Amino acid sequence: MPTSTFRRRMLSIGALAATGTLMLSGCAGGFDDSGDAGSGDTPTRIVAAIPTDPTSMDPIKSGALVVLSVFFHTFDQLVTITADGELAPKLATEWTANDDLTQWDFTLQEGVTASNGEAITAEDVAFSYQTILADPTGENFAYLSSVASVEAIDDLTVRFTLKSPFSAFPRNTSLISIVPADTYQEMGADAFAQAPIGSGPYVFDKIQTGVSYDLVRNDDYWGTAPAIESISLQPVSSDESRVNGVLSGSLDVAPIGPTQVESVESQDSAQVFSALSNGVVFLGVNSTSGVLTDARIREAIGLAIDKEAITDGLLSGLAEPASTTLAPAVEGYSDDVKDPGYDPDRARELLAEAGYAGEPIPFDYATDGRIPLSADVAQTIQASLEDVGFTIDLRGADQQAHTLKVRGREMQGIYLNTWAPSTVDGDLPLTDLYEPAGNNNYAQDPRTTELAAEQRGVEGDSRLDVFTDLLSYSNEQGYYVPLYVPMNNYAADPDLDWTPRADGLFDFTQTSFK
Amino acid sequence: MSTVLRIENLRIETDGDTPRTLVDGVSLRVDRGESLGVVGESGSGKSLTVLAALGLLPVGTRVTGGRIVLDDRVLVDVEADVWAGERELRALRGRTAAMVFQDPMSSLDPLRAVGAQVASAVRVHAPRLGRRAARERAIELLTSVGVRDAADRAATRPHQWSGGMRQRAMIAMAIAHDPLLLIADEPTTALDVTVQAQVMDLLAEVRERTGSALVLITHDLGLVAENSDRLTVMHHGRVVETGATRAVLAAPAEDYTRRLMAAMPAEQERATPAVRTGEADALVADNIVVDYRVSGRKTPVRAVDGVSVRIMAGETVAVVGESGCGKSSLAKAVLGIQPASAGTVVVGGVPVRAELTGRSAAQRELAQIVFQDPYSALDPRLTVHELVAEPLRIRRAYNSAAVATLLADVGLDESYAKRLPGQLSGGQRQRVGIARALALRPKLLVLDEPVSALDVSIQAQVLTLLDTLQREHGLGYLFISHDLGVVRSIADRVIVMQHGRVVEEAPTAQIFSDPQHPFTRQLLAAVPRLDGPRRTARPAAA
Amino acid sequence: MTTSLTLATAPVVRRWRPRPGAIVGALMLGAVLLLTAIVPLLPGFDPMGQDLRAALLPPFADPAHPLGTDALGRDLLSRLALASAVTLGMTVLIVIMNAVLGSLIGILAGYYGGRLEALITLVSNVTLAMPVVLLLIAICAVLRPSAGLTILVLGCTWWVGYARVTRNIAAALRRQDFVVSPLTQGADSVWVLTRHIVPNVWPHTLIIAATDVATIVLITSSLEYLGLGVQPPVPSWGSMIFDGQRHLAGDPWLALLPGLMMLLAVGGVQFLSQQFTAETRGGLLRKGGMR
Amino acid sequence: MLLFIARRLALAVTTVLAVVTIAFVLGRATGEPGALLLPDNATQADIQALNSSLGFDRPLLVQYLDTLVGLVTGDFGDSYRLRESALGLVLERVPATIELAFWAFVIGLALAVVAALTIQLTGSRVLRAIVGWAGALRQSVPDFFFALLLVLVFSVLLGALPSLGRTSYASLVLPVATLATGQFVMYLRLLDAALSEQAGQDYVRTAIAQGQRRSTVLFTRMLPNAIVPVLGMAGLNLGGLLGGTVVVEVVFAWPGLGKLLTDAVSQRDFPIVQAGLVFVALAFVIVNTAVDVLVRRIDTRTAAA
Repeated sequence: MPTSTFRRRMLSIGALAATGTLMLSGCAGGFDDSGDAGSGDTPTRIVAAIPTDPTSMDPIKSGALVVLSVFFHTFDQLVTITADGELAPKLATEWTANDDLTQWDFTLQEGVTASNGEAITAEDVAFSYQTILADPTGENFAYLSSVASVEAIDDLTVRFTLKSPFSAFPRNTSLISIVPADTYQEMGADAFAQAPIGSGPYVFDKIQTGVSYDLVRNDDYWGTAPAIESISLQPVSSDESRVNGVLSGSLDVAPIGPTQVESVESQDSAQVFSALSNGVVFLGVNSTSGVLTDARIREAIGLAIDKEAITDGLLSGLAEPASTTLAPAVEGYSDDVKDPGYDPDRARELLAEAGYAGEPIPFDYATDGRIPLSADVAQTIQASLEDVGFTIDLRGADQQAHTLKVRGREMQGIYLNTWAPSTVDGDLPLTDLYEPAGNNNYAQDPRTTELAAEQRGVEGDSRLDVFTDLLSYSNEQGYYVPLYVPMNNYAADPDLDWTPRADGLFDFTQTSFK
Repeated sequence: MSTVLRIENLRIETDGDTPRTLVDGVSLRVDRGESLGVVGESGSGKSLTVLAALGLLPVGTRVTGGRIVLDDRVLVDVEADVWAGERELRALRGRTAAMVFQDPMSSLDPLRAVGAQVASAVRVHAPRLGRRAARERAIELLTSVGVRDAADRAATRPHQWSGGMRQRAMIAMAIAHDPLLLIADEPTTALDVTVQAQVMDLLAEVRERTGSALVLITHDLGLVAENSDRLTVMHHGRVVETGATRAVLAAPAEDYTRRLMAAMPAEQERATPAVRTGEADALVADNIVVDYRVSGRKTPVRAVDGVSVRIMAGETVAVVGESGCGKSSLAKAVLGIQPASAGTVVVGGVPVRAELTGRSAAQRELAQIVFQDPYSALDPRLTVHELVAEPLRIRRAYNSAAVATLLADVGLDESYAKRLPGQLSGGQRQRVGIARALALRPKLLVLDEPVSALDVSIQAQVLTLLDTLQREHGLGYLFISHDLGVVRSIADRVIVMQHGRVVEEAPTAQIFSDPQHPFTRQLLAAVPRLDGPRRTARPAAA
Repeated sequence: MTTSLTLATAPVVRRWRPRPGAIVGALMLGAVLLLTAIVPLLPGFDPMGQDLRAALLPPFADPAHPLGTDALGRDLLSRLALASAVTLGMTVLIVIMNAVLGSLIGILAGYYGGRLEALITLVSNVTLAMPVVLLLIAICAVLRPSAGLTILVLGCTWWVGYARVTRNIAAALRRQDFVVSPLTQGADSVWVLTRHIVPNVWPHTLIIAATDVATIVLITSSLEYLGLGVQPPVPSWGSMIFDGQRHLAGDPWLALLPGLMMLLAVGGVQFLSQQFTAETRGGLLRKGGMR
Repeated sequence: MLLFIARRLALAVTTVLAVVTIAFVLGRATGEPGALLLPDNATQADIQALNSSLGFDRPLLVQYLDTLVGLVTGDFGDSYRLRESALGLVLERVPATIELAFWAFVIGLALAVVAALTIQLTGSRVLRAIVGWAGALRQSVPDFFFALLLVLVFSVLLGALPSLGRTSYASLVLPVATLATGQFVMYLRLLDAALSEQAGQDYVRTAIAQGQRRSTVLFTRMLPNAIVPVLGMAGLNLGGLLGGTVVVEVVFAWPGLGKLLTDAVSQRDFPIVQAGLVFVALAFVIVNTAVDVLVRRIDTRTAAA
């Protein structure tokens, strides 16, 4: 779309708005432009939009993903996962496991201090983990469900003893931030949340809950100093507002929806970053209720959906069709896992075979929240399914109500859901999708349980083989219908030199302006 | 030179594509210091004519012909295309000519202290006068019109003033700048007769001081007779007759003037009473007490304090008194609308409960009421036929022939049956109200000021009708009125009430010929009469 | 409010003479209603049929889709017609519910007064003090958002305006002689309420309802923004504008066309309602001198 | 006056109590929040543990009484999600919302007064028509879309104003403009009708007959009389205004109470919901009482009645 056309349209919209409203003319002048340090030399401040309000700034208590966009900057984790999904050292320089993968030793970087000068040693690491493990109601507890105990062996060595073998354990430690133990205890959790202190490359400058989280560079940082001097992370919940924020210069980088990519690309005032995410959007299937107990009908659902039409048409090519419940970026993904493909005629045959007589199948989805364009996607799927003869009862709800329903395992038919492992490892989704306690696991198939446990005890290619077996089996049984792997899209300042992460979180330590 | 206001050939029409002529070819003149009465029934154009003189015509009407000259200034000359501007008019209003309007409540700003309003009337033409000085002058003015404790009362707002006091305040504002001309548009219509007399006395008195001329617009010939030097009679937007008041009233040249005079209640009692003996009394009300509970006050207000009334079949008993004396409360207590807190009521020989809800439908039928305000007494949405049919429908005794008979009884023919109240004159509405009241064949008719909202000529017709109906049906009338003239012509007996008590009760003739109580005498003296005493205000200069 | 004032402004008695604004309003509203009525009769009417390969067609490009298609390739003209029917239907239902409920409450409070009135004051205060949006979110969280729920919640909470006005009028009417007189003739309160109070109150209710239409359309479309209201795939103006604004840069008609429908309907009703509201008299404040 | 205050107080208390009770009932009906607070791979046991540590396993009556105690003591507990004092979080957001609502109200009302007075003073039918059309046009555009158009024009196209956040006075302009235009239309209608009614009153004729200027009559007589009912409406409108800021807060990423509360409701963060609703109800009651007192001061007739 040529820019001139866009401008002309904008002008006509402007004219409409100007005639249609009582513009407060004269209000436009006289404000100071302090909101954005944009002019002059190469900017050294980034204003980034995060889509939801972060929770508490106490990393012991807080485990919601969005908060990690803050914690990655202000705290150290033992390891980090790079933008391309690889495991890399951070506070820990190396880590080793015993033979049965139940005991992991992490060796720490020497000479690390928190911004208040307190040295960060194995004791601090042990303290952080022990505090989390002591409170089963904490948000981070679930990430450490495999851990039996943590102890500091010496100043620079921490030992994790696990309840059972776990090959991907180090990835889970990328989510846990280390706090300076003495400071944390002195201040108490509540005060610490108000003025958190960590050993990361940035320190907290100002916290305005729900408004902005301002960070400045930690000049005493033990590692490589980042280029950006200050970061402001601001929650902006509306897609359109984030796009307009970048276009108008209020924001430097912001996640945007797939429909907005094209129009932002045509602008000189912004660039677009798109990267395949670590998540898969899939249909959950309650294979234990109603007509869906029949495997043929479950198979027909998969066959009826034209994934490419969704990814290429609806999502403007900003997604790839998925054939498994793991995204390509995620450890455990394999090209060998196939899905039956798109074959509406075969779906109709299967329905006829199964004697489906139009029993309505409830289809739940969340109207907002995690999946961009979820309503459109759900409507498309509904139309495709009805096309082959299904009767679909489409039910929208807000994200939280939807989540509660998923958690309560209350879905009657099929439902739209997504899983994006923040560890970028296949293990995290397995519990939820294939193990008995899993929220999405309606099948309770002992075979999937067995395979999910088996991969934890093996490493490398043999682990990958187990994954392949499990995911292929899941597809055969039609327990889930993988739909597509969405891209994370961002609008950004045209001069920003940045690589987005697969998990959609922000880490600006490697970022700069051109 | 000595003429203050001269109106020549004035024509006023409504706006719009098809203008209606409201005032046509009216000429009148007011000389310095004199008092001109402008008389006419509603719709005669008397108010419009005088309002036009100050450019105060209501929206939707305009001057389309003639000339208006005020104090030698030509305000309008349609032919010469002279039109006074706003600024010019403003300079004249309140200074050369000032107005006193009919309803002193709505004519005052409800939110501002009365004193402040008077002060602002002072300052408008004396801008250099300071606030304090204007305030002092306002208090001075209020005192001069007989407001006691003016300094204290000035700070209170209009709703805390009585009607008469408000009208005094209006007059105080009008005389703030000693105007050459005072225009009083029905200045006493909303007031009790005794207050009316006081206000007219006051007007005469201030004119004595200021030398102002007066235009008195009214429908009351008696008022004009007592208060004007010259008289202009208007009818249907035209001047019918003009001349010296005494001369015109003594020998009216025009038919219309004669009719107006004839319609005034005769100053004599009715000749043949209609009382029927041998039938049950229409009403026996004994020792009636009515209390009103007022929010914010612990003790209720006693409106009626032990009043007894007995009305025979075919008898008319009038209850007279000033507003607030309890006469309406008495009527409501008889009907049960405002239950009596003590006392007994027997209607048509049947004892009934105090409150309306305690009375059976049959008991309620015995006493019916005709309301004062013919506008609020009829549901504006219903046709005349439906209105009269309603009481019958309530009784499930509806038939259209009965309705037609009732309408015929009150002198309305078939053609009225389909009309809405909005399409009826005041007198016609009151006839409908009477027909409704008669529909259930009551023994007692409570007539709550039934004619006070009507023009005199209509009043007479309605009173005649009431008389006829009484003779026909043997009805007992409880006639509530403040108008002694009307009472004299219809009542057999008169009860005078003051402060919730009966001060005098006697046959009509006796009340008028030999009033006992001072209050009764005061009431009688205040009634304006054609041959009443003249209030003159000839300034020395004239 | 004095009694005479209330009745003087009663709209029923006035002679019917269309004002220019009202005619324009009727035309605007008529256009929307016509579209809503006619389009479903056309052969190409299919508001639900998707064709992702024919998505986002501009207007007038394809004779099969005269106004183009949306992001799912659905015919925009058909969806506009359906959305109009849905939105107007919802709005009318909500307005009727509120008008009936509010007038009933107001009339009873005004007629009977006393404790009933105090209770109603409390209920309306609670209604006003509790933002409708929050209430709706909470209820939707329990019961799933749906058009019916929106109608129910808005229909039961937006009546305070009606209640206030009708209470005043009913209280004024209560003192009117024509309301008292049937009582003296043996009628009961039901008679008076149904024959005299209600018929004299409802024209006022109608006027509030006319101005309320705009408010309700706006509120429901704001609710669509928060995902509370008509649920996909059924369209409403609000949801079409909301969906369309994502394509404002490239395909602005997606938001502008439903916006236009809304403007025509809301504006139409407003201008039409001016027919019933009292003509401004200007009193003596009009400009100028004698002329 | 004492009776008036006592009645007002009783009404205020019952109103707040009723609001809290409704919120409590709805809150408990929406389900327990534990599952929303824990990450995706938390187990049912984890969720149960969290819910019971939040007190959801106690009898409903106990929970309700606890809520009431919290209401009296002003301690609504900690937000489940943010793990901070709920009242603190609410109070932190209050200034932003009040700022928005206050300016929207003041500017909307002020412009409406100016426009209504101008219409009356000039008697211009054209002006009234223009304002009427503009009002209808504004009312045909949902707030979220109107806000978007403002952003497109003033932020993206002209780059004159910030499109989001609450960083400077400039960032107030667009959200306030969105709300104020809506308020303006509403108040203009009310005021115009009220002034037109006053114009026909006798006291206006009296003042004109005294030679007062039309403008004086309009400003000092008609306006006070006309504004009384409008003020009453404005007070009642407050609840709507506070609730109506939600959409604007979302579009402009304005850190206000509306957004906090809507999020809290859907996230089942009941301490915040309770604290927020009590605040809104109190604000409503206080403002309306203030309006009533003001109206009684202006118009002593209502006090007598």
